[in-house]
Amino acid sequence: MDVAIPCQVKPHPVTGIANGKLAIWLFLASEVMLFGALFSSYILLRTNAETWPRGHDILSVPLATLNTAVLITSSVTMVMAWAQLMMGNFSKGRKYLAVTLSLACVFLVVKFFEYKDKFHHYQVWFNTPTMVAGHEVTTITGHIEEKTDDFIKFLPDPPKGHKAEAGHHEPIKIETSQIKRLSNYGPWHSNFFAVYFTMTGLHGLHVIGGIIVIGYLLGPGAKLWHRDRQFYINRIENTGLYWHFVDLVWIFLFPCLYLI
Amino acid sequence: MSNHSSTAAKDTHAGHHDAHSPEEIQKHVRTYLVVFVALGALTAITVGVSYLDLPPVKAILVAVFVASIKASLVALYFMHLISEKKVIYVMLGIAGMFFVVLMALPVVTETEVRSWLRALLMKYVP
Amino acid sequence: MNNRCWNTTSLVASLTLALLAGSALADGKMGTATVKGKISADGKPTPGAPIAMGADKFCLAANPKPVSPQGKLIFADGTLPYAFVYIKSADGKLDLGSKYTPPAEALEIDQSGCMYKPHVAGMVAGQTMKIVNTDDTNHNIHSLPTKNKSFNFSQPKKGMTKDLVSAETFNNPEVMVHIKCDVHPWMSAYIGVLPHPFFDTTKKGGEFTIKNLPAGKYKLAVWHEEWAPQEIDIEVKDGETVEKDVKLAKK
Amino acid sequence: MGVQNPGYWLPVDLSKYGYKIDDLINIIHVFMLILFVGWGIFFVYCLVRFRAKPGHRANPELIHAKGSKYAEIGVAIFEAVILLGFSMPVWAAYKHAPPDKDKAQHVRVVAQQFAWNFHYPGPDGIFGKTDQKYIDEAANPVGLDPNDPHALDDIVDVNNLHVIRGKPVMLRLSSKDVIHSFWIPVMRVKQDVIPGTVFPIWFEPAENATLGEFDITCAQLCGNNHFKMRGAVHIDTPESFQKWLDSKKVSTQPVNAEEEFKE
Amino acid sequence: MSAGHSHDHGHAHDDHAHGHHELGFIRKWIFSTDHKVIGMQYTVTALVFLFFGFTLMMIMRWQLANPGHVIPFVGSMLSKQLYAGYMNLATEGVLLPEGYNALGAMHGTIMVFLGIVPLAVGGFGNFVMPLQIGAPDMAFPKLNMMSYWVFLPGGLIMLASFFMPGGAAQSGWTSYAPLSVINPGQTAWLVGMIFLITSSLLGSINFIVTIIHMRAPGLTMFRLPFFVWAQFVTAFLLLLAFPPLEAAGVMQLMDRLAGTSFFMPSGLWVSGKAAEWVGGGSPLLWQHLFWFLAHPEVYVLILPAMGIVAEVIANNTRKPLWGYRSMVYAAAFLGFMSFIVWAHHMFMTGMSTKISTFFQTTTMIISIPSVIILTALVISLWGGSIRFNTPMLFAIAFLPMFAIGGLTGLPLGLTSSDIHLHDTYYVIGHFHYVVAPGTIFGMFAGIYYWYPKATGRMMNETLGKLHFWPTFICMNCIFFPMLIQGMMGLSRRTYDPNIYQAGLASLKLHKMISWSAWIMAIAQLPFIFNFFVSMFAGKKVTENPWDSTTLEWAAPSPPPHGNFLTEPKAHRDPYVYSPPGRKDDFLPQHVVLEV
Repeated sequence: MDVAIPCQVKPHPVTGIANGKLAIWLFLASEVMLFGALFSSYILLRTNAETWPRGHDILSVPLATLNTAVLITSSVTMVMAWAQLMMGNFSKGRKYLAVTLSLACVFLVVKFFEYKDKFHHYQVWFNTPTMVAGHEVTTITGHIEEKTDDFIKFLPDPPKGHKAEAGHHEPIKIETSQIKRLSNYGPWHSNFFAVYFTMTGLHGLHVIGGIIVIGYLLGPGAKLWHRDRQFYINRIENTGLYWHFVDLVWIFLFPCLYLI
Repeated sequence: MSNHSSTAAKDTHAGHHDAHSPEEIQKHVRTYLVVFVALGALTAITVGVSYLDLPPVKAILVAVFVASIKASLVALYFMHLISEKKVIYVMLGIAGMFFVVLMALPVVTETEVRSWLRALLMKYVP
Repeated sequence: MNNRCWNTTSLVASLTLALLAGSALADGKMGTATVKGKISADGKPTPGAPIAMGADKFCLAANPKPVSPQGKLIFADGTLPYAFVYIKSADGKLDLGSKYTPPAEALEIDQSGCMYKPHVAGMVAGQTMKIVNTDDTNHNIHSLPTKNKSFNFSQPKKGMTKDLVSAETFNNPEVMVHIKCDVHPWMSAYIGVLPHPFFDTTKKGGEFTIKNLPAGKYKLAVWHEEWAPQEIDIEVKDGETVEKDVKLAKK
Repeated sequence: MGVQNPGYWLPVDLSKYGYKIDDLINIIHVFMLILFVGWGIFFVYCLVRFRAKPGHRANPELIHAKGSKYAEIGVAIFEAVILLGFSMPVWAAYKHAPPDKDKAQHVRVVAQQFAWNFHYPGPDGIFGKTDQKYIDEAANPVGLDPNDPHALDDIVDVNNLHVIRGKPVMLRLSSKDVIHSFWIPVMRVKQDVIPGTVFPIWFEPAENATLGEFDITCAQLCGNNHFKMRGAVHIDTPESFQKWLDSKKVSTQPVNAEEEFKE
Repeated sequence: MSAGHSHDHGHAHDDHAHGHHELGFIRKWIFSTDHKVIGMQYTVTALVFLFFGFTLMMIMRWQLANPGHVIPFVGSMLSKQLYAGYMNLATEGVLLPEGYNALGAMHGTIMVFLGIVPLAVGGFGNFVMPLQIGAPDMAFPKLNMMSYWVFLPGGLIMLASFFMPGGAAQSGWTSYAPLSVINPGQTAWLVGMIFLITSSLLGSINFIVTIIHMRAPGLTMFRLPFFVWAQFVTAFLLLLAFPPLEAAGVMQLMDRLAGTSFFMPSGLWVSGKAAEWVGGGSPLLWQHLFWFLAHPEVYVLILPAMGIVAEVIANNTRKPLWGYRSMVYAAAFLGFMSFIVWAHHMFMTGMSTKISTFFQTTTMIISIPSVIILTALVISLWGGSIRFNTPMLFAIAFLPMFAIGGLTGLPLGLTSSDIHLHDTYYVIGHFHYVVAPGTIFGMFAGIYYWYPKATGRMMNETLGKLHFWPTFICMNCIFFPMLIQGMMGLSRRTYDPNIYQAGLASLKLHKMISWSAWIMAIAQLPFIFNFFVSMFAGKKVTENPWDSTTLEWAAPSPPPHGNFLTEPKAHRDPYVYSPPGRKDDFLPQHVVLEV
């Protein structure tokens, strides 16, 4: 019933590419502007802020490095899938696609654990500098053991650098009157986390988008292979372009948030 | 490490022709594996550098530089930008222009205004 | 953000509260005891400039003589007006154990002469409130509760009234909800929302009287805008009047 | 007296340097009028002359209209002239060359949702320290620190700015909550007040400015009662300014509750 | 049956209709993937939103003309308390200040994002552009359908925000932070905006791919009608300028719901107590990102209207457009410059001289392409044989109105004159002159011009003139006094202007404006009547009622699914009118010359 759309599969005589590829590149151009706006705001907020924590100290770099490796591998398996399909072996291509999909899910799972850890990690600011574990501090970070209206039981993090010593690290009791502010590492904690959650959250949504599309192409979409092989390969290539772009955004996101 | 892979890709590019014949794809696959290794290495480098606690400006420069190399590797080889048609380059060129405007001007405007404002206040506060 | 989720939870809470009150429990226990006394302050309030009524021509005309902030008022003998005195249970809770249905007539808050009248008042949780604007200028009533639903609306013309009923009024006990006017920053009123009717605001000579209190041990709590709050233990028997004077310390 | 009618519909100009802005506005509007009338005449002429008459065929050749190219270049040149000749020098002078700070009257303006708080340094000429802790909307809207000696003689007035004819006024604008915009139409001064920053501006009432009270408007939407945020700038002679200053002295006599308490 | 010779009447197309099996009503009209049906869906929805936005303005005009009086007709309805915590716009029949702000913000949002953009790009772009380039449909029909069905929920969320507890958005259509983060009612606005932006984004991708890939053979880029060029540049503006606002919208949504402080500076004191936000953000960041979109947005509003006006003028002067290429280059240059000009909306936020110099200069430069396009259109009248039918009346009226709109932009583009004129009624007069008698007159011209193509019937001419003249006169009686009020120093967005000296002085003008606005509302009735009745009672027409030359007139009206009966080819420029030595005074692009 559909109207025959020219150069849906056959490349356009002048531009030499099919509709899909031009469309996906235009979509990626708009995505570049979307993430560009976020990066521009990140730079602006960082240059204007008096104090800006180093991502290296607060976020877990090893976990993020694992995520980077996962995403780069999924990018490679995506392009390998395209190569296999171009060479005609459908089953190998589907295997690579499935690996890409599972790697994307692994990325999200790692992300979930990272977020969960942030929401359980608390920071306490004191009204007046108080003695904690031997030295005068105005703020400490750690986990809450127990919380009531008039005091909280707080297990501070081990000092930076060396891991928790052998002796069990005993939680300390802090009166609510002493606490100027108590906040976990959610987006409301400070602008560093606001930027962190917004950018990684939006990137996560794009990963979920990718998972849905790849899932469709593995599942019901695969019938297209038998109907019009080149059309299916084009779709895989365009999805691959989108996926490489999502990986490319993470390649910039990873150093900007975690390392510097 | 990284420049080795780009020279390897150069010769495959020369023999490149539109019809994707199987052995042509085979060469592509080897390129992808080389690029994969390069990306892994670069990631290791950038993480390693971050443990060195360089001064902030230098750390930012190194991180951004390494990230842009990785990004260009992904873009050129995985997204086949190295052998793409002219219309895509035109589209990306337009988007790139406005991307630069978007990245530069709000930051330039704000930092410029803040420093100018500090100087101006001197003329007002007795 | 947390203020917003308070609003939704308090809305649900107030609905269930209203249901509960209506259904099972009998009316609150009333008694015949009364508590009287004087509230005074030791020391002088920090000096403050009179209110800059010139901000709005109408207000300047309505108050020819300078008006000082109501929190700073203190009588010659040291007694304090606008102190809010209320009863708490022996263990310091607002709820005295039995349900009191809010009185029928509304708590009227009038805006006249660019000041809130009454400046300090008490109400039973769930009692309707009537906001009246008798000034010929625009007022904007903005309530800042933490345990109740806030409201923020304007009354641009003279004679406008708005009744806040059922879910809109204050349904959760909260001592001292601050109500301010966004247009005239100095205007402020403090409303004490209690689950029971045993409260009073001190007027001339700093006196207060709380009547028909059931016998028993209570805490007499005093709140004032400028001075530190204080609680003292009291014990009342039926038909008997207890005299208690409280001297508030500096905040 | 100032400049009573500085141009079409422009409000009276009581500022010493307001004429620069008015001149620029008038020049641009004259240019716009000339351009529009000239263009309009050609436009109507074409409509009348080339209306469809029976048997009349349009003539397809496209006239190589030299005139339009010159017109466009003329417009471009004029724009360059008003840009480089008028707008930039006026803006630069206005922003970069404030009057001498020792001879000017200094006032801190703290904007808040729906009121302008004017903070005068008082006789000692030094602003008292302020902190959010001490803010009390009725008695102390700018949060003067009570135990700072300089703050004792400071005067805070809501919605009323008193200036002296001929004496430049230097304002430091800041806001408590949202973006407002400090605008005195008769003084041709307007500046957005951004919370979190302090922005200095200045204006100078003309020597012969008419005395009396004029509008201060909030030009940026700042909430539901944005329209009510009307302030008044009072242009005084030095004597009337001094009389006002004395009347604002902080009242030290004790608060007379008996007569004030009317409940 | 050669579709070549235009006088061959339209009977040919009936016997082709049975070729496609008939779709159910739902697939044919509701979830259709036919660009013409989607175009009509966009047009009708946008017109409904435009009239709704118009009624909001009429209520505001009552408050400005006689502040504090009971609003007739709708006063009691607006004062009804729907549920506890509902923010009603009026009490006791009198409009409240928060009601005035809500109406103002929603008037701006609905007219721009729900009215003109969907009408200009969604309606005309979708319906006319594929026909004009000889394509059977858009490149991605399903994506096209999806863009409408993402736009509609966005619009409905915007309407529903009036009934939500916080009420509608109350911080202007620009929604400046920190006010928009503190004020209630902005969350629904932001969610609605994200829907609208995604819809425009998907639409623009579809447009660009269709124009580049699906032009008829022989239709090179410089043989495209100017309307298609306008849509092409507009699509790029939508594609590249909208995403930054989506990012800013996400950030403001996070500020409102998750307590982040992207736009909240530290040390905020709100409603008598220190605000909960941590601070460190910059309110100007929102303005930068918003205006980075909003200035290309205003060119998205004007370019399609210029395209329609160019089509109608070329057709009704029976003469090719003067300087077609210069107009195309000017439109492209306009599209590019619109990205580096945005901060002239922010001169008063405290800019250093260096930055304001840059933006003043770019603002002056951007006025030149608009002058070029306008002059080219005026000179096209020279030597023509002008037919004064309704579309031509609207197109001709567009020229002086857009001239006034453009000229009044000059004093606002220079910082020094902007000091007095910023955020006054002068600004409202300026942009309304460009948008109301400018873009909306272009839209009316387009509706009257392409109505026969869409429905196969002509709209009534006398009703058209009855609609044009009062609207044209009222438009000027509304917006010229606003320029005067602006010069007098009357600040915009004021609920009760009589508090200010400038307000009292201009009260007579407010009354005149209000009366003109209400009369103009009545003047729209002939159009509404004409629009709906002509579908059945209008004069039946063949493919080319206006004797036009562009490709869309080669398709039968209304065009069937797949548009053209035979694959159209373009043999010449788009506007070959009054060719010497031929009987007809027009030579359509698709006609093969028997030489």
